[in-house]
Amino acid sequence: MASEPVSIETLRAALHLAQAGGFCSFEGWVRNTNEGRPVDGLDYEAYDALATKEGERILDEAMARYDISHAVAMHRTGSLNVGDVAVWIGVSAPHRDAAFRACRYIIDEIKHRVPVWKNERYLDGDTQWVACHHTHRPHEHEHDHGSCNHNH
Amino acid sequence: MASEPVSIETLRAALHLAQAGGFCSFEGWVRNTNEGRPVDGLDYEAYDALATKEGERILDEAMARYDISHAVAMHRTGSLNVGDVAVWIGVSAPHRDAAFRACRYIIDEIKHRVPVWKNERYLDGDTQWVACHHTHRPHEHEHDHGSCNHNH
Amino acid sequence: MRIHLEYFAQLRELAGQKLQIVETTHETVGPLYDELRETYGFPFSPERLRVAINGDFAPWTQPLREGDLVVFIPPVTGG
Amino acid sequence: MRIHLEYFAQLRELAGQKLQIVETTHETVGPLYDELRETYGFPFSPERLRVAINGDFAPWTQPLREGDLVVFIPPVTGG
Repeated sequence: MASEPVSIETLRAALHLAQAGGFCSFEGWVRNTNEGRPVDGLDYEAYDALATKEGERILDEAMARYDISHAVAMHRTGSLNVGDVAVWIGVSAPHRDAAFRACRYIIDEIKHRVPVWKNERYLDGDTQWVACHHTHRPHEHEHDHGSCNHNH
Repeated sequence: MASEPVSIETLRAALHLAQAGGFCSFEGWVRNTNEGRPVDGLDYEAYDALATKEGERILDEAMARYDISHAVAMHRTGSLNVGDVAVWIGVSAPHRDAAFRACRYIIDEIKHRVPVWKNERYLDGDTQWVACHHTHRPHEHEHDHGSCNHNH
Repeated sequence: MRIHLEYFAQLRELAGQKLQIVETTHETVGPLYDELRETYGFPFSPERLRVAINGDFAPWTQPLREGDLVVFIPPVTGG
Repeated sequence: MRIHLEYFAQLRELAGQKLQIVETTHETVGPLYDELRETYGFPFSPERLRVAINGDFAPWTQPLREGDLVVFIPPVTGG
């Protein structure tokens, strides 16, 4: 959990191991619209201690499930603008298949389990806590944490 | 096709669009071993004109197949050392699923279709043209280009 | 017993405070949440929440103890 | 007719040259490759190669024309 921007080079450095032949990364960027409403930016609030603990558990699970060399994740808190990096995941592995799968696993689990909340600022001045992710999980690790019922 | 290292920041910049909420990248790094032999580095030779053309076709296919904002690919030629970036793929998209799938599609197609050849330098002084990728393709876009029979 | 509460996001705004100490006789967090929900108008039914006690996720049936730090966790929206 | 050849990777090393001009009467690249394979000891059967004519992939059955640039493409190993 980071309350200020973190350099991607710094995050990548820990993954750059000599036995790693593939590196997959995912970045979540603040988009300029959500459900058709123009977005000015957003504020992330986190339960820092538990978010860090749950994030580490997810990384440990990824290391156990996939043949990877190392995995790193960073999630921002605080005020972000359109284009800012909200979340960064990086995975290095001997082979690319494991790197892709583990990276996808980590971002999916973060979005469903880590206690972070997004308050969107709209261009019209309104703000709103995002009610729920509108994602389905069509993946091999599909399971429902029961934390999010789609109510709209 | 790049005969010298390219800054990842430069490659990323073109993908950083305001409607893009997800960014997936893949990097191929030179590993320190291959099939158990310690590797010192490798030399990539390419049929540049056709590699560029085929690479552009692959990016066009990815744009047509997936709901993505933009895709960029870079492949090195020349002499690389362990840890160097041999190939870089970046895809930005409104949502992460398309970014992951398109990125995976592009690297898989590059490895099977783009005329680039890898000559490995081993620590014992020997060199060898890598005979064939030892990859299977367990993906939704599975198809065989017939260019590679596993002969060992 | 005295229970410490920490609120986040929408619950923090509706409760109008970040930290709160309540005196309660409830033995588990379930009825405690129902009472707070009534007081502050929290929109979430308990099925949509997770609960953390003393810094880690806990079942709703975990017995409350003097001095516990309880956090009700609304649907997460990180990433 | 005169055909231009460009070699890459292992084929370049075995042919001992990067560019070559050959005079041939073969009408397609198939028999031309068989002849070159015999000459230089190329290890690849034609099924393992692709062929490019004048800068793009082409079928093995494409008729050869005076001045064509032909490249035999060994199994690729990029990435």
